Amino acid sequence: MKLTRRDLFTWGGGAAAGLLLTPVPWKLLDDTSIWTQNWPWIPQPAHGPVEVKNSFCSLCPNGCGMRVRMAVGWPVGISGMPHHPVNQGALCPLGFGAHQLNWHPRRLRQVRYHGRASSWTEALVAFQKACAAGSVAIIDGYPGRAASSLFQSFCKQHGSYGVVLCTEERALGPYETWSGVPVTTLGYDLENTGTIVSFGAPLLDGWSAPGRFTRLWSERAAGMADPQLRLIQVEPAQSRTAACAWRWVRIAPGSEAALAAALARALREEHLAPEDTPMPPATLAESAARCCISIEAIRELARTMVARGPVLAISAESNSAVAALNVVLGAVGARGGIVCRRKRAESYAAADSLTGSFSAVLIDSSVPADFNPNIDAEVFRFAGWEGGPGRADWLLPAPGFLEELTDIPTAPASSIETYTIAVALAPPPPEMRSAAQFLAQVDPSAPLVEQVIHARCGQLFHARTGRLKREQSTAVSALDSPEMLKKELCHGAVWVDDPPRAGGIRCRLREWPQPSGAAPCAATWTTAWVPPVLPPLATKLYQESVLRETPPRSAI
Amino acid sequence: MSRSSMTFGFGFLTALAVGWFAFPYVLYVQRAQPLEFRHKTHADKSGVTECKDCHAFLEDGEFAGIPKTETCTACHADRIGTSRPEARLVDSYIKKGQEPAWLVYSRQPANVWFSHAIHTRRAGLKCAECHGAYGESDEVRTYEVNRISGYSRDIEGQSILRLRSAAPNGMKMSDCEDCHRKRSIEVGCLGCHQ
Amino acid sequence: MKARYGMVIDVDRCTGCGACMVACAAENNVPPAAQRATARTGITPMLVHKVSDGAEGEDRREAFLPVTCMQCEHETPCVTVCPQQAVQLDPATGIVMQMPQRCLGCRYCMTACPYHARYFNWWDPVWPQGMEKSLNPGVAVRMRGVVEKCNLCHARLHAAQEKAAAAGKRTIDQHDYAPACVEACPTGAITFGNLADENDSVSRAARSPEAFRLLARLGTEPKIYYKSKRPWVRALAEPHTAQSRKEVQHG
Amino acid sequence: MASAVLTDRRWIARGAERTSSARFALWLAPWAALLVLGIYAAGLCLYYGLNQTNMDNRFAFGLWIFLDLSVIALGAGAFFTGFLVYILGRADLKPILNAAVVLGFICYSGAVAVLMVDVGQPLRGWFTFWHPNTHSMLTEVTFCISCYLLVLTLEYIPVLLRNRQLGKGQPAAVFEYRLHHLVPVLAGLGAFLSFFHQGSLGGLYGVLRGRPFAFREGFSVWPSTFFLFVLSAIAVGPSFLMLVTAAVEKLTGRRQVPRELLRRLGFISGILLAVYVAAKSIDTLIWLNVTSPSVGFAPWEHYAYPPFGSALLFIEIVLFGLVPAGLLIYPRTARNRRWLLTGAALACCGILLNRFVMTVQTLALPTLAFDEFLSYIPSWQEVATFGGLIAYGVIVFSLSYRYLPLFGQEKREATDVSGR
Repeated sequence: MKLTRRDLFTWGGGAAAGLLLTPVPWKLLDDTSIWTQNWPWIPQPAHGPVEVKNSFCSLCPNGCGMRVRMAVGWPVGISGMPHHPVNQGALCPLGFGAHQLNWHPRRLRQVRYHGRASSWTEALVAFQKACAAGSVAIIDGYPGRAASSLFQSFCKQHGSYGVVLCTEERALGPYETWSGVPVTTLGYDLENTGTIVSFGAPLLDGWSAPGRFTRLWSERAAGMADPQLRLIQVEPAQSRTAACAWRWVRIAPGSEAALAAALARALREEHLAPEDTPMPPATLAESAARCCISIEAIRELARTMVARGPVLAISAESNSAVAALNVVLGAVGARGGIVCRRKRAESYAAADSLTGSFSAVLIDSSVPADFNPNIDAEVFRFAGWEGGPGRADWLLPAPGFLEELTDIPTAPASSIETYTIAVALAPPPPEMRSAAQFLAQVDPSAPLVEQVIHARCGQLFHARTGRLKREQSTAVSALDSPEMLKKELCHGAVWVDDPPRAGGIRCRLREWPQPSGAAPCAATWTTAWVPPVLPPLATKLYQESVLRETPPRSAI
Repeated sequence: MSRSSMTFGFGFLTALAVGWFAFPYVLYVQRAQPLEFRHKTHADKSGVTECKDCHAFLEDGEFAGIPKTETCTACHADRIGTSRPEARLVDSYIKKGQEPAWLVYSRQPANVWFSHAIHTRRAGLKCAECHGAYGESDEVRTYEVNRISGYSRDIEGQSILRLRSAAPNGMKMSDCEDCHRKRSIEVGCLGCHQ
Repeated sequence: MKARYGMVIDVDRCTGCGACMVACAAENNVPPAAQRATARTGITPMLVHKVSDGAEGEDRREAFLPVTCMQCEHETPCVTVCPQQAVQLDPATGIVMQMPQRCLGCRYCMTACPYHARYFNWWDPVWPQGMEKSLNPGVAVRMRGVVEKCNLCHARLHAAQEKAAAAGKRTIDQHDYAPACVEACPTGAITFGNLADENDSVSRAARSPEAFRLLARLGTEPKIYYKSKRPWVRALAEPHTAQSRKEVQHG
Repeated sequence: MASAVLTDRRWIARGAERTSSARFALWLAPWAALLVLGIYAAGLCLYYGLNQTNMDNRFAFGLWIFLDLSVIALGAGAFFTGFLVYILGRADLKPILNAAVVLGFICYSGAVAVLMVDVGQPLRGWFTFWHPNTHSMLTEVTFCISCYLLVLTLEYIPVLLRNRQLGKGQPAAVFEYRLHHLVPVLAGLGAFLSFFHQGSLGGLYGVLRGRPFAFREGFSVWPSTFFLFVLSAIAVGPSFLMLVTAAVEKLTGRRQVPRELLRRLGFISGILLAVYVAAKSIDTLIWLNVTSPSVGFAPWEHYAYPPFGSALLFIEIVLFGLVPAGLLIYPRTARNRRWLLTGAALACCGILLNRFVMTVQTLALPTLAFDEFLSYIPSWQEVATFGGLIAYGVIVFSLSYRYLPLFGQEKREATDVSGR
């Protein structure tokens, strides 16, 4: 018998009917939908035990304390360290995504010479040749670390050492010029201030260690009609800080110095400032015109700011007029003003003031990516990530976030001395080397970072001052060995010096200073940010929402 | 019995045969475990009686799962006997300090959150109630994985009809639900999912 | 004993830094934006809005308003509309639970939510090579084509429950459970707690005269409260008139 | 293929005059092209995901949902005609019944196909049946539409079996005969199911308490939009049927149904439309004065954003409601074919506008005080996908018209000759 098409149809019909009574269709239905729940191309988190470790952020010189959640040996989450004396558990938005930076596509993974792939040996040879040919300059963006001291001792033989200070410290520059006290020893005694007049400083937007002022503000000022801590923001546009400030004074762009002078004059005319303080040359009318606000407004502002003391003026960038205003206000060296920390740090040469002829410039990875040395020499730049605008002949891959052991000196502009240690939590990729390790190869006699840190712990222990701050704080004198001190510091404890005495810094001004210093830059959250890239999750802030404008330096 | 109805019936039967007997073989792939581990032998030789002696909890209540090789090293620092698996264990894992890539029969997908602590300590379940008396068995079962969903066959249950026999009889969501319903325990989706 | 978890967000303390948004994304394995993603196709379970009183010039006032899932308690819009129970209101915790693995991706819940607190995965999640190591093991990654939203960091609740069980306790220690945004906020503007507990600081704050809820008149009983001393901020609770709303936009 | 086209005569019912195969193929070609494009676009959306569309988190529903709602509403002619013929015994409408069934089948199958592309995870579609949320209007929609699609298929089969080739042989005849007796039952069932999903489609929006523009009070679980959608659908269904028939007559140049039949359809449509407009106006008044203000949304709020001005409301109710109702009912205009068809067309526009407003304006309007008013333009993939649906419709209808007895008069001739 021959099969007809109709037979085929009937057979198919029977098969279809039968199939419905088997697991096939139902199991397939179920399994395909389960497949959509576990698509092989969707990454899944690793299985494994989770632990929390204390560490410190090394992405900018503020060294905020962090608690890092680790799963299967990798950082998977970051939160603030509540007991940290400076940032008090607060972090900037970037800190929370920083643990993903090490996998950023822009991560620098091998030595680059003028853009093409090279090797450490070649870089080493080139650098040694440079050392032999002449003197080298080493530029550091985070002075005071063990690594920094290694740089300095290297420079003693081979050249000169310069630092790139962060804006907060640069803003303290005039006081150093007038008093001789290095900026790295100066700090703002915010905790005891009654009124802060900020000349465009982004106090609530990533200024200094983010936690320090925001915590203070939220406890003493936020939303209060008559706050304990009065924040007066002087700014052309309504920045975040201006929006949150107790008062926002709107002035013409670039007229900060003029307003400072006007305020000083108003204070003198209203007899709110001592007679021996200098009188600015410009009349109130002139300044008022310059700032586009009325004379009455200036007088009124002067009266309000002294109404609740101590009063302190803060500028975004170095601004001699604002500094002079502080002198007039008597805020320099006074409680709640500009104070000098106990341990007097040395003063460093600013990187861009380095002169003379150099055969090579070595730039540490702590230097902001947009820094350009104004020295005509071969540039060896250490960096964790590519894409910085800064000039470089050699790009040398440095360890990334939480990948190297480093010590954390006092945060810029902090009123108290602190010291602690950040241990490496994640293994760096094999190719990575820090500047210190590189120099150790050039000059094998130099000590290692570990040894310097060990020595520093020894000194701290024998100085017997200050306390170790953890959940509860213990006096250093109560510890019984430097090793114990070191161990504590490595596990998240922070050494805190006794609070500074008032005084310690004097500024006398014969006459009102010539306007100096850069115009205040629009400093925001990324000013102190060192890497040329941002944590990928920062897209939440400027791409997936309109909360932030795209930061200029980012390369996502 | 007309011709057409015969052809129909023939098609019907073919489908049944294929669906019930051939299909499971096509659906599941068999994989071998990296090592030959005998629970019973270990229990007898080492005198271990409790599951938790080897499958321990971390202090935060997290379940540690399969012991790491250092646990084995206690006895197997050097070869015991001359069997080939023994040799493999010592040479390629213990000496190298590597972990065998065990295929976990009861591994749930990433979207499931299961706390052994809650089920054993609070609810007082015995391990065998879900995992079966595997601790007393003296052989390594072959690991079967579903080609499409990627689930271990232990999750879906050995019987394709999902008829309940002795444990392990499946660890699918419906199995969890049945048990919870029996004990009248109310948890929402995210009580067990993450 | 049943809990009703909720938040009180002090708008006066919010500086709009965005730490909560990043911390939330990191905690919940939300991927970084796809190339073509925008403010309208991104995934921000916690989203800070910039709002203003509509005035211009020096007397213009601005504030920042973090918006997340409001965990509506009554006639929860998204729960009632979901055709296949991918969303439910957990009676034990009061958390509105979204189940991406059950979700069909019909997006009906998104049209139902007046707060726009639900987000669709328009793209498959992609992390740069190797970054999957940095994913939080407590949260499953979502695939494209499903809706997600704030689950009040449910992974943290799980951890707290497991810790309690290991210690032989039946209920969790409240200190063990707080969402990532609460922990992250540098000014402590977001407080989290159990509204069912009369003496809990959050339920006390929620009863204060300065507290308000967004679109409360819709009758969905949201469990996220806001508070502010500024009347114009409290006025944001109600829908504006078209006129002032335009000002708010163009400010 | 060519040979098939050449020999397609033997598929056409005896005595039925059809254009030459070549011309027919020529007619199909562009539609086929559009269909292919549509399938390609849909493929993109399924393969790469919905990022191919211009929908976003605020515009979670877009072009597809709007047009699906419209298509399903227009397809209501199928169940309603069936209902009139078999339940209310309006035998005079019988000649157009087959056409109605095919039309309904096209609209529903097409809409369901597009919905499958619209959801993010089509493979999980069956979850709705396995874990249904009985409170959700969408569950009701899903159940009813899929069941009704089944019913339509069953109603379509006997029509198919009327074909000269498919209908050959005794078992088929028996099968067809049996089904034929089922049809009244199916019609009743269809009417029941359709009533509920047409309604729950309206319910979809009426229950959106979070969207004061759409939210409506109602009777027990059903908001007023539930009933308005049913009413508008059955009002416009016959009009659409009428338009399609007229189009076929224009294209083929031959009368398909008795003249007065169209007018009767028009009359039914007109009466229902009038009722709908009345109900809609009352509902709107209640909503504007009670429902919306009670949750803090001032009535004018909803129309403060051009192009969504109150003009839309006027157009929807008067221009696309009262006017066509008048044209369809008033004997003098109804007798004039041009006016009759204009009325039908306006009615169809009315339902399109209504579905558009419910879908798009609802989502565009701000809810929070600091929301923005948003707009959205569909991507070419969205448009093309829907173009594919239209093409699919035209193709299936053309084929059905060519090979099956769609319209009464012919059917009689054809069957007489083929000895049934």
